[in-house]
Amino acid sequence: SSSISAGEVKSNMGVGGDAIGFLFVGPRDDYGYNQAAYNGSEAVKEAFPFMKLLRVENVPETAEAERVMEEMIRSGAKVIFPTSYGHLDPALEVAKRHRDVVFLHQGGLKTAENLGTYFSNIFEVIYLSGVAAGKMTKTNKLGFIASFPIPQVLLNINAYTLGVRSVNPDANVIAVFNGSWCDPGKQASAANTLIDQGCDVLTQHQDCTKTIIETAERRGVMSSGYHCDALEIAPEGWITGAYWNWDDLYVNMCDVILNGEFKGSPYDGRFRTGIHEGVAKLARFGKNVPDDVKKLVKEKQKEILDYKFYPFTGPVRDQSGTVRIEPGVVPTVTELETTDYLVEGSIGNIPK
Amino acid sequence: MRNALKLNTTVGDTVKNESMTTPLLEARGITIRFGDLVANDKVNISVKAGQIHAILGENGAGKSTLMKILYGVYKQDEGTTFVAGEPATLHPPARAKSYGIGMVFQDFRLVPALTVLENIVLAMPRLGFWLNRKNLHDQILETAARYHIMVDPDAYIWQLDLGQRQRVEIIKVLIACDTRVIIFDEPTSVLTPQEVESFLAMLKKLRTGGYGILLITHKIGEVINCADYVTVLREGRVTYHAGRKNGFKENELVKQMIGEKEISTVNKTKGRDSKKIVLRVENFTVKCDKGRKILQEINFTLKSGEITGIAGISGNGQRELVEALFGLRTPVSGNIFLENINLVGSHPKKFLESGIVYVPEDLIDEQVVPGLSILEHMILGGIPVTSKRFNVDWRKAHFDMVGLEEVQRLGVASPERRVDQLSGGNVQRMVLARAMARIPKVLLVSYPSKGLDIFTVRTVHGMLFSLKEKGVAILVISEDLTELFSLSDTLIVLANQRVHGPHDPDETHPHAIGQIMLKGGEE
Amino acid sequence: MLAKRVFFNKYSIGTKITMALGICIVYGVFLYTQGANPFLIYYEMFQATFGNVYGIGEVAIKATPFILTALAVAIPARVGLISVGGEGQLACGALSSTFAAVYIFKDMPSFIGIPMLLLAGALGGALWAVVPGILKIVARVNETITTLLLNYVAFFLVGYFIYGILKSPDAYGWPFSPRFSDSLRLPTLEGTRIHIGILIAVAVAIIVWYVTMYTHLGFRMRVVGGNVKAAKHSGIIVERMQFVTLIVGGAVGGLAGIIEVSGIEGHLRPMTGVGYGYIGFLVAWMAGNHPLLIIPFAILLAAISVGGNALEMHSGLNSSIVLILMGFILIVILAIGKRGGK
Amino acid sequence: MIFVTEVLTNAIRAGTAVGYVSVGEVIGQRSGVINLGAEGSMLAGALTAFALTAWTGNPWYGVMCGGISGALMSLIHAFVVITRNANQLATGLAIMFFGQGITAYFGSSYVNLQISGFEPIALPFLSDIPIIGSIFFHHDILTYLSMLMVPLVWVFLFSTKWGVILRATGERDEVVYAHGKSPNCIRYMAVVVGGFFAGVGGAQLSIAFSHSWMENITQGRGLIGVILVIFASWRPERAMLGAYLFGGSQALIVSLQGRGYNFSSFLLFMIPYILTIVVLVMVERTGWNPMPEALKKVFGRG
Ligand SMILES: Nc1ncnc2c1ncn2[C@@H]1O[C@H](COP(=O)(O)OP(=O)(O)OP(=O)(O)O)[C@@H](O)[C@H]1O
Ligand SMILES: Nc1ncnc2c1ncn2[C@@H]1O[C@H](COP(=O)(O)OP(=O)(O)OP(=O)(O)O)[C@@H](O)[C@H]1O
Ligand SMILES: [Mg+2]
Ligand SMILES: [Mg+2]
Repeated sequence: SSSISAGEVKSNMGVGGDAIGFLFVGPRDDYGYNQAAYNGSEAVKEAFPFMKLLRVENVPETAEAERVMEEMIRSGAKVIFPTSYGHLDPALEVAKRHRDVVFLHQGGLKTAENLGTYFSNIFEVIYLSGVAAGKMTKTNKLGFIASFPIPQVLLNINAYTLGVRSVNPDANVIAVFNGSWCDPGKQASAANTLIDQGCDVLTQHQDCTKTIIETAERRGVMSSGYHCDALEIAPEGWITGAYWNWDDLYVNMCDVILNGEFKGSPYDGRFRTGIHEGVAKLARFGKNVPDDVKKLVKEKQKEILDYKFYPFTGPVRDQSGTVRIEPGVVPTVTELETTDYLVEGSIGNIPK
Repeated sequence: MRNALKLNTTVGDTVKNESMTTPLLEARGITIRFGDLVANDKVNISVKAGQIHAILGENGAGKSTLMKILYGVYKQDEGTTFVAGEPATLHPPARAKSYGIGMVFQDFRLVPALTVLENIVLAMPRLGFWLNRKNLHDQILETAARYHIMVDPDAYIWQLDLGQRQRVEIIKVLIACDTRVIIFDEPTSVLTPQEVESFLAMLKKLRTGGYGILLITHKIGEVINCADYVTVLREGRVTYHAGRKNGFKENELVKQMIGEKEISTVNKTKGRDSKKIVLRVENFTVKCDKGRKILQEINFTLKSGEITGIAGISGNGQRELVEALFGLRTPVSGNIFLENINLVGSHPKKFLESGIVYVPEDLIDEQVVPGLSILEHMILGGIPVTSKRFNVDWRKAHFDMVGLEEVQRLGVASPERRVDQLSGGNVQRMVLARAMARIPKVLLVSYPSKGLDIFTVRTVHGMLFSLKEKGVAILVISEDLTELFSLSDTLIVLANQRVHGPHDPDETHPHAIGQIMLKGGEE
Repeated sequence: MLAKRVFFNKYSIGTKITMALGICIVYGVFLYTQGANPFLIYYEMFQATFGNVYGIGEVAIKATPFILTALAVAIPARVGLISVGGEGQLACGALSSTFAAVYIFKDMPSFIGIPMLLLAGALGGALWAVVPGILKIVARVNETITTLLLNYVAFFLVGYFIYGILKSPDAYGWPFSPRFSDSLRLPTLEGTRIHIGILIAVAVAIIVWYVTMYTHLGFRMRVVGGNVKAAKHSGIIVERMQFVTLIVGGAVGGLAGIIEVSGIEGHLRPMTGVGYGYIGFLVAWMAGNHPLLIIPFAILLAAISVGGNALEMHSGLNSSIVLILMGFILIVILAIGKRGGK
Repeated sequence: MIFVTEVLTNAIRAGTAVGYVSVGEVIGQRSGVINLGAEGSMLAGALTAFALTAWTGNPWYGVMCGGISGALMSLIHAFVVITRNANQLATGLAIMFFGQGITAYFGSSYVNLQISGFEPIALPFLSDIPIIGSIFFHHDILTYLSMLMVPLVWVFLFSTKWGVILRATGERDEVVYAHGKSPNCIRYMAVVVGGFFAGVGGAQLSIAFSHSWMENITQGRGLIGVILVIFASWRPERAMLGAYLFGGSQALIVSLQGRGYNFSSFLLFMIPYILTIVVLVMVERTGWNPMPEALKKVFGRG
């Protein structure tokens, strides 16, 4: 009889709550990663006006997150979105205790019965923005301000570098890790240093993005974006960038779960989407980007959309020249999301 | 009233042209009480331009209190102060300063981290926003040169020794605008004999410069050397008044200070004859906190069953000596042998375990732990501790304490009371009872009767005698000669970095000892 | 003695209640002006903290490191030393015990492994405290400053190892240490996250309280704390006492680290326990460094941060609303609890 | 740009905000009050300056009001610590938390605003000097002001009467009292001025350096500023130098990485703290501890 009741729980997974929970690792208005996720949650709010939205910002990537999720469950949530990588382990713990609650983790690789992960292959778009940047650079030095040497970040640096190199084999991407997710002071500092070193295009993988783009603009160099379309803040130097639009995906996932169809849906395992579903988007082009560059990028984009091209198809070499992805091989999600090297063409070391 | 008359007559005695001028500063009928204690009782005093007025008196006679009233630190309970003949309120000090009164405190009011110049700036009332260092520098050197005072305006106070610091204080007073009267509180007690001489020379210069000077001192030699006038205070009252014209007689002054007190030797018992040397101090050199050698190459011994008294004006190394004898201060050189074991370099713990017990002078600062009760204090190096489950067996300790003969005889307050709320006298009783209860081999006592009433003093003395009977070697430090004479079997005097003596109190007159104390080494 | 000066003893129950009510009202009005319903929020905060077993458990596990880091401050404070080192000691305790768990005790059964880990954590914290201890005794450098500075050094040290040799091979490149094996995790109470850490913390508090209040050693510590000169005069070797208390304090701080990792996190991350040391310092000072009073104050601050999630969730306001509440309460308590001493 | 120029230029850029806090804190600590709440003051300054600049379009209003809000924040510290006699370290921490909360709360609507803050100005002639010119004379006006401020504070502390009184207050307040001045009043002023400086430091960070507001934008720079004072032995010029050292270690990390050197940024970040300890040990060895007496009481008597 116990197996039957377990089956019942499974089928009702995520149903019956009157709230949906969202956890953000940073503030909701960081002009970056968290803001994108927050905007997605706003879309959920609109789509499901009868559900209460429980949102907590600045949830540290420690077991503290477990408590936040428990509190959400206590307050009636049966669907929870832990949106930061470090929330995965706590979510798995809570998921063990609450089999009737569905967890949708953004970016994780580990899953559970009632915990699925989703992410967007934004590196495809970053590759495109790298193509544009590779065309635009005059000094052949591009600065990449990264936070910590974690796989998602390394992946994006690599995608950008591959994009740059695909059109400009002489260019180098200088990657620096500044050891924080959102410290405008450090960002300004790193941006200035890179510009002083001769970089004429800056991009970043940080949680908040505005400072770097603005600094680049003020110092008269170009910038590629990540997380947000920032054409407005850099009318002169903006090239293009990659940004998130989680709205439809979030709403769709909630829809599926609230209909009791989580099990068996694409979302109950590792769901990866990207440019095709419109979660990862290419931003507008800046006004100084010439038409031939725009055209080139559009063409590449079309190739990707038509599944004719995949940025990480081998051969991919790392900085030392070692082949990391064999020629012709298309890496798996796990392989990509455990990247621990920088590709040829990027300068900089993974700090220990 | 009688005092006032007396003052008038003395004014008549002074030099003619001086008598015409009104005093720069005058106080009439000053009375101040601290609780029950009348620190100043209808005191009259005055000082004129070009006059050095010395004030003598025993410890606690009320000299400093009187001066603090004149400088506006305290407000008198009764009496009036006059500046240049006009009634004037002097409190607070800022007001006194504006009347041209300056004071050089015994514990200097200087900021060690600042330079001499900056310290002087602090005291200057009228000064613009900017510090014109060059100007001030010149001004200081000029003032200093006028009175032959050597100072380096750019030196930091912490680099200076006490004598130099005093000079800074003096310049501070001199340089402040319109200073007419300068009060010195025991200025020479921190000075070396050479420094004293130049200090006195400077005083005379100041006198010539038209300043009125009030000088507190314990050293009669200085009074005779330079004072125009002398006032003796005893127990808050003016007991004596004389001008230079009448001549100062040394013996008379000493007598006036100490009073006609009989030196009672009634209780004194002769120690045992078979006196064994317990503690031997050899070639002992000790530095004071400021790094100056305060005792040099001294030698003496303590014998069991004998009380050795140490006389001397405070600040002549008494404190440093006993601290070194208890391991709190490491001597520069020399040895302490306790029954042939050299204790130099050991921790006080070792001294305590070897049987030396120390009763320091400043009990509040050095013995009282805030918040702890009498009983808790009693086991601190006092009554032996028995343990019960990791803890002190407090019930037994309580029982032991209440049962102690010393505790009963001294009337120590009840064991539960917090020591930081006791009066000084009661703290003293507790500390003494604790020290005696240990029955040590050597007992070092500083100022054993400080703050005690007559009856308790007798009791304490009696107990010291009975400890002596038990064979304890006792070292007593006191400035009170009466007490030393009544206690000691042998007397030594600390003065001028040396030990003088031993003297046999039965064969020496207190005045002779007083002379050694007062005059330092010049025997 | 210190405890007697704490405002808890100085103010009557009535005053304390008035104070608490005052804080609630002022903050409630603030919430109201920000468009939230204070009654609902207070209700939810209560529900989230003391409303059910889980909530109580959360408060308890949150209070655990606060208690221990506060004790890490309170123990040296007994002998008159002001340490701000809980933060670094926690980090080093966590670090050393993680090393131990990963390299040495990996396959040990719980009954040996856990005590050994606790020991390793305490040792790590103690070793971290040796530095200010030596600097204090030998070079006479003030312990407050050195402990504060070493907190930063410890933080970067943890980062250095977590991104370096301690990075787990199966963390997909993320800065996590390898997971502790299940036998090395502190046992928890079913249905909650309460682990035996809270018992350890309370036990340590009681031991510290007992030792400082009711043993000869504690008595001698109080003497040193009360008057160093008097302590020397009564034959206590003051320097040794100061050194040892600093180290014992460090060990307790280190215990907070291992308990946080083994009890809750399961592996070490760069942000494990960050900030707890400073909160511990505040707890210790609010409690007047009294080992037992530390417990209610730690629980108060733990309840604020646990209830803070509910506050944020149900008010819909910015997360910083919680920090405002905490800062406000701390300032009021510090301002009202007038105590001598700087 | 050559390596040295690059690192030094960016050291000044990144260090200036901390320098303001640190020099302000020199004033406060010289009076005998340590204010860990400088972090809160800095945040208040950063937010207020950003908001005012966004509203008025004039960054100078931002600087003024930023300084004032920093001063107000430190006034709380002054009250709790001086009038209520609470523990300085604990109070400072509490104020830090409070400041973080209140600025994050009221600042959330400003995060995405764009402002026209201060831009770098190349000083005529001076900026053309090789190396020196590019290191020192391509900065924003608040950076120049901070360079000017150091000698001003130095002159105030060491060449004015009030500077002497301030220092004396931190050493022996009874002496100051004896000369007819109120030590508490002086302390209040010093703490508030220190808070003002911290506020301006925050303003420099938000409207001159990063042109951004973000919750907790200071990321502990205020605390570092306070600690640097100890490193600097309570001297303004050394405090500024310490701030540049701190900024320099940050710049160095980027510069080295940009050139492809492999090293641990974690170890590099430790340098300022370890250096401070080394300085303290050396200072102790000289036998004269420059810490103001009043602070020694805060740091315990043991
Ligand atoms: N502020 C005070 N409160 C209470 N009693 C005081 C105070 N100041 C002084 N006394 C007491 O008043 C008496 C006179 O003290 P005063 O300092 O004037 O003596 P003195 O003549 O200066 O002695 P000495 O030679 O030791 O300097 C002493 O008994 C002292 O204990
Ligand atoms: N408030 C007080 N209550 C009780 N005793 C006090 C008080 N203030 C001072 N005393 C005692 O009075 C005595 C003299 O104090 P005072 O401050 O007048 O020193 P002083 O006269 O300046 O020093 P000196 O002896 O060097 O002249 C000291 O023994 C001191 O302990
Ligand atoms: Mg006196
Ligand atoms: Mg006197």
